[in-house]
Parts: sequence; structure tokens; C-alpha cells
Amino acid sequence: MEVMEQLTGMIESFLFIVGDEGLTTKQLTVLTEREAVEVIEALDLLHASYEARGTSGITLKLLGGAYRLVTKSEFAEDLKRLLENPSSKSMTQASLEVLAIIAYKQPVTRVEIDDLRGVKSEGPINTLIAKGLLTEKGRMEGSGRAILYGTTALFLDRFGLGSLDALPPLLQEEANEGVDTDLFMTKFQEAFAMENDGGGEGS
Amino acid sequence: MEVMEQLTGMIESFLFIVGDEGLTTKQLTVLTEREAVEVIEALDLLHASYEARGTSGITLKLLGGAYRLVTKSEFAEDLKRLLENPSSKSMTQASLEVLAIIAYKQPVTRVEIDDLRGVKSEGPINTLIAKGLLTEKGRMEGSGRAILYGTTALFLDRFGLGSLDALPPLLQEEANEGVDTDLFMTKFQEAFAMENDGGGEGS
Amino acid sequence: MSYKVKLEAFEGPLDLLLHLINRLEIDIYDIPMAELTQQYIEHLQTMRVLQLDELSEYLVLAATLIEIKSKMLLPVHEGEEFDDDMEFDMEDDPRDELVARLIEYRKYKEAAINLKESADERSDYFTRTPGDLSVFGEVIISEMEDSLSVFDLIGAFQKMLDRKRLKAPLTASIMKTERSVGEKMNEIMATLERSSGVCDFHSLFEEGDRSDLVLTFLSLLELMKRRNILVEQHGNFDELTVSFRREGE
Repeated sequence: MEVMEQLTGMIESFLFIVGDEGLTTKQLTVLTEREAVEVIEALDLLHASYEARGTSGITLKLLGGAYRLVTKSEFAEDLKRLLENPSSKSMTQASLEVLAIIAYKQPVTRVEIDDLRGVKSEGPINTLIAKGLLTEKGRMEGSGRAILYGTTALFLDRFGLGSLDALPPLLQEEANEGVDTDLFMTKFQEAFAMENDGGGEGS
Repeated sequence: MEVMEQLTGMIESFLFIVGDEGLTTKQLTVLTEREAVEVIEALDLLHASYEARGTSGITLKLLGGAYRLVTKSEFAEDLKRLLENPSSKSMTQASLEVLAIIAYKQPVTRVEIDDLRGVKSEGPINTLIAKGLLTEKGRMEGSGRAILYGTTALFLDRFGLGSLDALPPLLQEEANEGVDTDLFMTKFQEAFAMENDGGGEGS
Repeated sequence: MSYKVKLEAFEGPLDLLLHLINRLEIDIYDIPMAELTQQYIEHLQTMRVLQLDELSEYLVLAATLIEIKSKMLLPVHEGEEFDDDMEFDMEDDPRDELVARLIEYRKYKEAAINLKESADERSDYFTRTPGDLSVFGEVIISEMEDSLSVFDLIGAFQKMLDRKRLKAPLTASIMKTERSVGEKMNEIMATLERSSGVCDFHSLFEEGDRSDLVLTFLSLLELMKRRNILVEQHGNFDELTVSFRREGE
């Protein structure tokens, strides 16, 4: 029983982290290093526990083959208040992310910004243009002719900067630019590391 | 009771959606349209229920003034295995020293930090600013108008602190205020302390 | 003194001094100045590779140490006659200021260690990226507060990097672990079984996408290491052959 509880908790922590994409039974089997039957049993247990608990705001849903944690539908109306309420910082965070990317990388296209953030940035970009903090800085060479964005004088003014050079340097940690890590290299390095440490698993 | 359960569930659904942004008690009060006391009670209930449940993979934490849902530490190893490179490079000793000085003495100028450490601290300060852990907290009065530094909410989050008050107290200075050490008194106190803890050295 | 000191091990002159005090088991409230000064200067000599600007900070403290040492050797008391067995005046101990600085610095050095511990502890808790609000209705981008500064910009950027760290490798590792080396190793052993214990190295790489090929290659390496199989080549540029390794080989 305790083993099952532990597996259930582990699965919940995995599902919590992956967010909207969810995980398939197969993925969970690989990740937890357990048998599929155990994983399914744990998922049932998790679901039952969400449903039984009146204090639970979330539950487990199977959508498109993947299990994901979602908020209970009874709170959908309440959650709408997050949209209206400016006290939730996530909207500010989105705007600030976009602004930071553009400030440091300008001129930059929307696609590049989307890539960096991993989410669509059209909304924040438009809002920031409307506020006069961003502006179009011409078009990219080539077929697409994508719009290039940059910051405005108002941006410098609002953030108390004399010029763009006054931006404090950013710390680009361990060059995680191209996150689609070359699979071969990764695998190869792993194997190489294994060779070197004598192939210990839990090294 | 049922009302309380419902509020707890609602809070959980809010915290789930905002994720790493977290929500303050104040924000939760606005969002749930309830009284602060009720919100606090519900938060307690939520926390207790996470901790009591063995099947739970997540729990509630106050970090940088905001409540956040986080995975339980017992699953850290499993999650780290999954994330391959979960932690950013650990900080240098110099950065940690500078951060400690600023955390406890803020707002503080660079000169004060330099004096305390006996070395220039400009490099570590800039790195910490770039990491988003430090911020300018205005300027000193007077001719120099030196920049005053302080820590950010991100600092509290990264260091697992609910607020600045959660910083552990600084090392006790064996009761010598102006350090015009009265040698006799020191010796006496040492002897006295030894009497009291049975003379254990490595306590 | 024959021990070697690593430069990077010290965060400055005060750090070095504290290190010496600990190593020599000196009472910080009653520092034997002559001994400490000598040790300190010896250390500086072994640290000659120091950058000049860094060295200057160490030298300033060396000068301070020497000054204190000399003051202690010549306790001059104004308006008083020299007394042979004069008691040392504790009120004006020339070491006071140094001791105060050392103690103050030690406090924060200690605090830095604690901070590191709490950061390590914190790294055991993972949170999630915010959910998609657009499922609840139209997202209105709220007004930005007026009080925002460049530092908020940097904070937002750092947070974004964090989220990426959480997301990107996760999906990658899920994809990668979809087929494990262990599974592939079994496959290779089965192939060998079917071809009566020997097959061409090439034939194992005839199908699959790039990641499959990598997996096959790694599985072969692992099987070789575990001494399950033998990969041989009879001459330069000959075809490699893979075979079961017999006991005792």
C-alpha cells in the first residue's frame, strides 16, 4: 500500500510539472520505471482521491491519450476573475518577458520571440505597441519580410534609461540558445560519460 | 464546513493555474472575494491536507511573499533525473557573500560591501543583478548619491524564503558589542558557557 | 612552510586571515600579531600569481597587520612615564578594529553558507509554468504598473529562462526514453540469435531514424562492455562482424 501511495505521489508530481501537455500511460511507465498495471492503478487512485475530496480544486483528466491535471470545472467561473484581475502578475510577466527580449535582442521578429518564450506573443506585442513602448523597426530581408520590432524612446524613459547601452548586462546561462539539443551529441556524450565512470547507473 | 471546503478547492485551483507566479494572501482575498481570515484558514487547511496525504506529490509553500504549489521534496530525485539539467550553475562564494551582506544589511552601498569583505565586489554585484537577485533601492542622501542595493522577490523565491523576516539570524557575536573585548569577561563567559553546555566543542 | 594554497580558495584578505586563524587555532580575541603577520606574509609570497589589483587589497591588509604589530611592541602612553611592567591597556588594544572587522566578516561568511544551504533545499521543490488562461475567456493584457524598473525586466527574463529549463529537457527526455538502451540491447541479442550468433555490423543499422541509429550504436557499446558480444574486424576497411561472446573469451 505504501509503495502504491508513493507511486501515486510521484505520478502527481510528474503531471504537475509537465502542465498542459500531460503524459501518456506509456510515458509514465518509462518515467516512473514501474509496470503499466501499477501506473494505471495509481492513476485510478489519484483520480478517485481528487473526486472524493471536496477541498480539491484540481482533478485528473484523460485528454487526447494523455493524462493531465486540470482545474475542476466547478471553479471555471471563479477562475475567470484571474482574467479581469490585474493583481495577478502573469499578464505583467508576459509583457515584461516580451519587452526584455526585444530590449536586449532588437531588432527581432515575432517568430524569434515566440521561440524564445515557447508561447505565442502576439497579444503582449500588440499591447506594448499600443502603449508606445515598442515599434516596428523595418522588415527582415528575404521572402517572409517579417516585421522587426524594437523599443521606443518612451521605453527608455519609462524604465529610467539614458540609452540602450544603459541596460544592465543579461546573464545568458550556459548558452541554452538552441534547446533542440543535438540528440546524437547528447547521447554520445552520455555514453562517453558512462564509459568514463565505469558505466555506473546511479552515478 | 462545506463552505470552507469549497474555498479551499477554489484556492487550490487558482494556485494551480498561476503556477510559479504564486499568489499573495491579498491577491487571493480579492480573487476569492472572501475575508482574509477565511483565506488564511483555507490555506492552512490546504497545506495540512497535502502534508497528511501520502498520495500527494505536491504541497504548498510561501516563497517571496506568495503562496505557490510545488512538488514535494521527496520526489526531487525523480524529477531531477527527468529534467537532466535542472539546476543552474551554483553560485560562487563571492556572489554568496555579497548576497548575504545585502540580504541582511539592505539597503546598502557598494562601498559598504567592499569594506566589509575587504575586496572589490563590483563583479559579483553585476552578476547578481543580471540574475535578477538584486535591485537598486534608491540612492544614498548626500553628495555621493551612491546606489543602494537590496534583494528582489526572486531572491526570496530562489532561496526558499517566505519573506526577509525568514532569514536565519546572523551568527551570535559572543556578546561583545563594541568589541573592546574585555578579555577577562570573554574568558569568564566562555567558562560559564562551557559549564552550561557541558563543555561540548562541536555543538 | 610547504603547504600549497589555492588562490581561488580565498575571497580576499579577510578570508585568508580567517583561514589562518582557524588553521593556527588562534583565539580571535587575542591574536598573536607577530605570528599571524608572519604567516600572512608567507602566504602572500606563495600567492604571487595574483592579479596586481587583487594583490593590492592583500597588501593593504599586510600593512595594517604590520602596523598593529608595531603598535603592540611599543605601547606608548601619552603623558605617562614608561613603566617597566606596565599592564597592557585593554581599552586601547590596537587589534580591536581588526578583530571587529574579522568578526563582522565572519558573520556574513557564515550567512553565505546558510544561504547556499537554503538554495540547495529550495532546488528540491519544482513548480509549474502558469496554465493557459485563454481557456477561461479573452485575455486582457493588464496595465503595467508605473513602478516597474529595468530590474523587473531582468527578473521576468530570468523567470522565463527557468521555465524553459523546466520545459525543454522534460519533453526531450520523455522522447528519448521512449526506447531504452536496455530494450535495444535485447533486440540486438535476438537478432544475433536469429542469425545463429553472427551478423554484419552494417545489417544492424539498416533501418530507423537518426535517434534509432544512435540507440543501436550505444546498445552495441554497452553489450561490448558487458562482454555479451564481440565486434571484430579482420583487416583494415573490412566489414565489422558482431558475434556472441563465448564464456571465457
